[in-house]
Amino acid sequence: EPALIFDLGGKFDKSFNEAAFNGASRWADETGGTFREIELQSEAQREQALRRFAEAGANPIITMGFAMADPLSAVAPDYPNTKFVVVDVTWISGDNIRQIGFAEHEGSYLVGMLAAMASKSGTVGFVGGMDVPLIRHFGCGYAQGAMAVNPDVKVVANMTGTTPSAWNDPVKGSELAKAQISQGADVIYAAAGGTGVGVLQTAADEGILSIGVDSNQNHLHPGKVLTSMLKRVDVAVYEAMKAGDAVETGVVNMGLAEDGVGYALDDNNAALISDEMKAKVDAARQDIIDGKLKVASYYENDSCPVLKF
Amino acid sequence: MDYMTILQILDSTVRLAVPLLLACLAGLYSERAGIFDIGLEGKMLAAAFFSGAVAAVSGSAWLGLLAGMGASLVLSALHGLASITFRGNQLISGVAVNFLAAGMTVVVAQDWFKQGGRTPSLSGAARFEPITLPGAEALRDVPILGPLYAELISGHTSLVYIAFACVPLTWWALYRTRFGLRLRAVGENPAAVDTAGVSVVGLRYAAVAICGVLCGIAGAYLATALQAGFVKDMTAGRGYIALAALIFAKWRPWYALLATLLFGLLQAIALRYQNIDLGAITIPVQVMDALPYILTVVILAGFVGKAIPPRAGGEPYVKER
Amino acid sequence: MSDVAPAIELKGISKAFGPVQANKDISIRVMPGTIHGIIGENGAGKSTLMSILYGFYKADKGEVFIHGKRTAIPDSQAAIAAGIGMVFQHFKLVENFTVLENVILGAEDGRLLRPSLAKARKELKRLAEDYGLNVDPDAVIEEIGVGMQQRVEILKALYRQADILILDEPTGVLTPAEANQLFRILDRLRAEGKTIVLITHKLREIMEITDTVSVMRRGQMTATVKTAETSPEQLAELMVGRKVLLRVDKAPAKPGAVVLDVQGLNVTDEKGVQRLKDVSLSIRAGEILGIAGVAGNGQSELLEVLGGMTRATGRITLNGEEIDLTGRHSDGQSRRARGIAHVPEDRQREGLIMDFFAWENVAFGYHRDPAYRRGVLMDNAALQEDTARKMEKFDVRPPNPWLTAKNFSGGNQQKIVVAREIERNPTLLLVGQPTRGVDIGAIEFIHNQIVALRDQGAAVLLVSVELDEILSLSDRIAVMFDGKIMGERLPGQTDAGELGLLMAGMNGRAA
Amino acid sequence: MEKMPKWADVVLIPLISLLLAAVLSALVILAIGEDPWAALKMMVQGALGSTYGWGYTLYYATNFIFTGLAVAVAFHARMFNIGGEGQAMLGGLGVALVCLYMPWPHWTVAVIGASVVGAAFGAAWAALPAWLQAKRGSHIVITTIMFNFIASALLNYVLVNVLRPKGSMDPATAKFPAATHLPTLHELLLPLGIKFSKAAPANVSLLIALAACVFVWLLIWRTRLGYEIRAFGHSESGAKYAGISAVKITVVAMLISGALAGLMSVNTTMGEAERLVLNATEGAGFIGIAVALMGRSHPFGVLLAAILFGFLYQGGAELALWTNIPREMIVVIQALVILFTGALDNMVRMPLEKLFLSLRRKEG
Ligand SMILES: Nc1ncnc2c1ncn2[C@@H]1O[C@H](COP(=O)(O)OP(=O)(O)OP(=O)(O)O)[C@@H](O)[C@H]1O
Ligand SMILES: Nc1ncnc2c1ncn2[C@@H]1O[C@H](COP(=O)(O)OP(=O)(O)OP(=O)(O)O)[C@@H](O)[C@H]1O
Ligand SMILES: [Mg+2]
Ligand SMILES: [Mg+2]
Repeated sequence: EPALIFDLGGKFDKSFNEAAFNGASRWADETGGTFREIELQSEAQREQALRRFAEAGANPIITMGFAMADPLSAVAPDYPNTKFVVVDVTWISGDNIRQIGFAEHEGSYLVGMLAAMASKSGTVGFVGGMDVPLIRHFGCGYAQGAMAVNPDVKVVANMTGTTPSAWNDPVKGSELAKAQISQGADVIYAAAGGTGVGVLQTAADEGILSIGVDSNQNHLHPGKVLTSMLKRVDVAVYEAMKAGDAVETGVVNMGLAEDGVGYALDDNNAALISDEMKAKVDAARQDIIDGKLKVASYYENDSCPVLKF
Repeated sequence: MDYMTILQILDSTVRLAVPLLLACLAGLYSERAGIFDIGLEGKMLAAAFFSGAVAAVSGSAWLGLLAGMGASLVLSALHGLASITFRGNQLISGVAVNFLAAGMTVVVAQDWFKQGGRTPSLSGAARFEPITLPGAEALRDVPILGPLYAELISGHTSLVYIAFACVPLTWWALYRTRFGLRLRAVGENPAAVDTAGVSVVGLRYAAVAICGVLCGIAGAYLATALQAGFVKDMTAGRGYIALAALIFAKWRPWYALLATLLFGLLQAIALRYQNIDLGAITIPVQVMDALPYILTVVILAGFVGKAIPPRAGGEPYVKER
Repeated sequence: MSDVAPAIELKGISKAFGPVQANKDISIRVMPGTIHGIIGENGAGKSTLMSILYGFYKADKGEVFIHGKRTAIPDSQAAIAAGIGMVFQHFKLVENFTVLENVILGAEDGRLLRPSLAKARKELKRLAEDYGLNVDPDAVIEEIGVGMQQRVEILKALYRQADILILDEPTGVLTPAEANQLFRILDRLRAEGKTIVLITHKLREIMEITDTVSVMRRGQMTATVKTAETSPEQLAELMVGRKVLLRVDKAPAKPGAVVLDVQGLNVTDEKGVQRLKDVSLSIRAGEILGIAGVAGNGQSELLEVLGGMTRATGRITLNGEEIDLTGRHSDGQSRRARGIAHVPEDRQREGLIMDFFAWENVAFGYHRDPAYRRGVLMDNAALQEDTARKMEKFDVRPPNPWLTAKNFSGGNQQKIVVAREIERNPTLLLVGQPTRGVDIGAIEFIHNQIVALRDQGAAVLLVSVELDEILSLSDRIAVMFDGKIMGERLPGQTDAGELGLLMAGMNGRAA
Repeated sequence: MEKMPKWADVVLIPLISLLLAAVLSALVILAIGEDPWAALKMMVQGALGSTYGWGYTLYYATNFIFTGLAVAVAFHARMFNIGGEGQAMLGGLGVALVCLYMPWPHWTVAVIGASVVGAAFGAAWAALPAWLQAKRGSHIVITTIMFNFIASALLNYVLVNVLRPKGSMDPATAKFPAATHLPTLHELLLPLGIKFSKAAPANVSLLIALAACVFVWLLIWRTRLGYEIRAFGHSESGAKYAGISAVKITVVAMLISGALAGLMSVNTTMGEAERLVLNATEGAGFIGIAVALMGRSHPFGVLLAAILFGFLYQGGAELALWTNIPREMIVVIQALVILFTGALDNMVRMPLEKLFLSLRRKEG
């Protein structure tokens, strides 16, 4: 029986925990299997959950988020017969760990291009949740994409706050969106968990476009959400569960090539994305896959070449 | 900074201030009657959820508002039971209300809607829509005043106007009516009210109930006017800020308006101007984020001086030891 | 027996507060148009009984008849409806309201305040004319004196058209002039046919104004007599259960060297009002200097400055050594270290921590005394022993160091404070209102202790609004008015009349 | 004379209140379609049924002891310190700096250094609100709320921009050097021949917490400073009479309070995470309010209340692990426990008092 450990945001964070849950649910629906799960409530529970599930014989144990790196490197060696899968971690060692990293900056690059192309004002916005490196990573890729289309584009980037409530404050998300709109933004990319709900809502109310994140959020406001930056955590989780205890270990990079990230195109936003836009983005995608185009990652030297945080 | 930007910041100020104002006035009634209430946060949260839930199910924002007020009233009644009838510790009771709301909203939301502690998205009549005041569009082109009217004064939801109307209404009720006289008296010296032949318990329950109603409106405003549905923990500490504003306002209605507008303004500015680039150094977003709080402390230390709470506040009225 | 029904008749009233039986099967009759006195020791249950009549407390048992009709009084509303008004021992006023607001509270007509206020303003004017009860209707309660506050309480009752008026220790806080004025008003009310119940510890007042008097002891009514047929001595004995000496018995003073010398003392309060104006005085060892004056004329400030609670300008020496008035050593603990003990005017707000045990209160102010210290900790065992001894000596009842201060009656609370201060054998004792609200048994005791301290050679500064107390205890009397010393007199060579004039700001001899 | 025997007051009433809270919680669990009895068994078994469970329960309790004591000390001086959260965050910063940048030979020395600096940082964060309250009358409730937000912004800035190791995704400091790692109860008890779970995070900080309880008890009830704090808390006018400086007591009490809150970080940051993370305090500062209130501001009461909350946390974690009961259910249970044992205890006390009085009357 596999187990799934959600990060502190909780499994319904409208973001990557939820994506993981969706992946697991899909697996359960398809196979009729069951899985254990826990939503962490405190830092101390990270190690606890790993050990308890391992002791209870769960295999594989899938965990979410970079904060699991430390506890996992401490726990994994104690349970050599258990396979662990960790999302958003790529730098730890351990024979029984499958580490999955997503190239969020590449996905963000694509939606940044779409944003700049859809923008009439030449100003696009980015709303992040709490100011942490991961969110800067998203914003940085986005800005690069927008600038690739229109070197003069203005990218307005804001963070919601510095407390955990920054992930769950749609009201502030709304206000940030309004503030960005008044600065000219007519496409806004929200990478802010529950706060993003407010951003998307306000964008729809004010008649501008928004971009969702992690899972496909196009359906939230059909015709008003330009696209969503997909981070296929659901696929990663689904595949890990499907592989069961035979899951391959090692570092797995989920980039554009692996369809680990991408942009969402469906009925809800078909009218918003012209063939020309699509062609341009797909070309860029291919270039990135082919290595002809390199999107700078914020992590490389803790700064973004085109955006100041 | 041009005029439109100023107007937009003020507009944002209004939206951010309204939930604070409602909660602050709610606290004002309760605390003026001698019942301290740190459960404003919880009541708002419960109201936000139930208004969102009922609006989603019924499709009517007004029914949602009623449900929100009802939920908030239930928590008020609980607080009243603990702190008035059973003369318990008002702070503990308030803390319990906050925990209860934080937990219950998500548990119930998950049980009802299975959307991860959220309500379904509201649209149409399930949401309070902005009202365009008469002549707003026609007057928009009048210099200075036109945009002021059209942008800042017009175009809010009815709850905003209700909230602002509550300020003079509260002032009037407090200082011009029998009820207000008794309410203020019971917060200062309940024995005086008791020996004057008026029920202390009745007055305090009334005050706590009004507090519930106002928190209910505040919560409904968050979930059905500003937003289109409930998200867990969506009050995000506004109840505590409202409490601070109440002390800041020295428990007076007009000052409450000023205090909450000030908080709203500081937040609006902080949200708009993140990462101010001063050439040599960039002011980090964290500084701007903390700015409203830093300024509050500065203002408090520099100008406001001592705030004296209602004298009987926080103490249960005990006749017989 | 007349066939008029009694205005008040209580039958078999009992009331317990938890384990305390405050009233036991009490019956009493008061005829209309009379003033009925109630006396009794602290904690005898007087206030409780009257509060039951006023519907503030609910009796466990018993019946109430008003003008012969059985009346249920579940709350004060019912009492007011039955024509009962009460002035409580501790006033029930809203401090930051105006007089007018306090008067109409609970008796407003209609939902809006404006008409009620206008009506009340007119009515107050009429009452002022009829009874001489003048108050400024727009004054805020916390800014007027206690005498005025009491008038407001009486006005509240009259405004509600009370025809039975209960007054619980009304003169405890009044000056003699104010008390006299109150009695004139009571006379007037009686003449109008109103019934009055008066609780007091002052036998002189009982003898002066009441028609009948009841005595309470330990929750029971022990006697009811016609005032004309009794004497203060007999009442005192009924009350305390033993013979009480109603005068202070003291030997003439043998003053020694000057202990306290005060020169040019000035104090200005937070609001900028000058409270003390160039006050100079001195006290010798073995001498009691009494300060007479109407409350609010600077006596409290004088005590506070000497006790280290208020900063001042001027010069004070103790046994020739200067005392720090503004610097680091101007606080109460430094004063105590130099042998100045202080019995404050308000025992409940200042002299005691009501939630502390008796033994903790016995260290209050002296808690940094090395005698109560063991290493870095306080020596609680020593403190408890010390307390038991002091309680024994000062006859504090019950003599239990582990009771909290609020569980003692007023008189016993005062004894704890007095014991604490006197037992330090101070060089200078400051005493403010030592017997306010204290029953006569305890008064006798406290007075004797003060005199005994004097006889050991201490200097005593006594502040009291009770002229009787000043006259009988002091060796010298200074009168204060408006922050100034109006003059000094010797007790044998003056009387209440002359002091009264000085207290009103008129120079007695010139007048 | 008391209305009730002491044991009834101290034992019976809390027990009945807890029972009521449990019954109500059971009803809620039932309403969402789960089995309350199984849930209770799981909580008790998971939190108290093994040294492993105890290890977690005590770990959480350690946090709550510190924050509870912090709130309690301020309460004795009649101040409501809502700032425990911010003070603990700053304490964490202090601990992190000390552990990262000072060469420690052995944990015994390191823990002393970290405690001192953590406490000092916490106290420093309480100092300004205290001073403003004492000198300017700025209400401590507002200023400490504000300081929580400011602390959070500060910590965020420091972790994202300053202390984060280069290239790390995690807004957290580097791992502390091995010499600063605190022994867990497992390591501490092994020499005594007691086998304690190896996995649980309870560590030597628990002993510091217990020492803090004793310290606070001595301070408040046995020292002259404590006497002054209590006197000031009960009556400001009385304190003035007794020559107790309001400014001094306000500031000193808040400094002690802040220091206690700061000490919490020794447990979380040095003991458990062994690095400073963004989310180090996890609301323990707020739980501290409930703990202090339920413990009636007495160190022993705080200890018991802290263990109760530790139990709820760990029991809740077990529920989250093995059932489908959402984690917010735990918050509901906590709320009910606070409500019944803290705010509604008179509901139980009043009838009990009557009962005991009538019993006594019958005897007497
Ligand atoms: N539009 C206004 N803006 C600001 N202040 C106003 C306004 N209208 C009236 N006021 C003033 O505000 C006062 C009423 O509000 P406030 O709450 O301050 O009452 P208060 O009487 O001063 O308080 P308290 O009950 O403590 O005595 C009125 O006395 C009035 O002078
Ligand atoms: N509200 C109360 N709760 C509990 N006990 C009370 C209460 N009020 C009075 N008592 C107790 O009842 C007894 C009678 O008190 P009461 O106030 O009636 O005495 P009193 O005769 O008015 O005394 P004093 O002369 O000091 O005013 C005392 O033992 C007192 O401690
Ligand atoms: Mg006013
Ligand atoms: Mg009395």
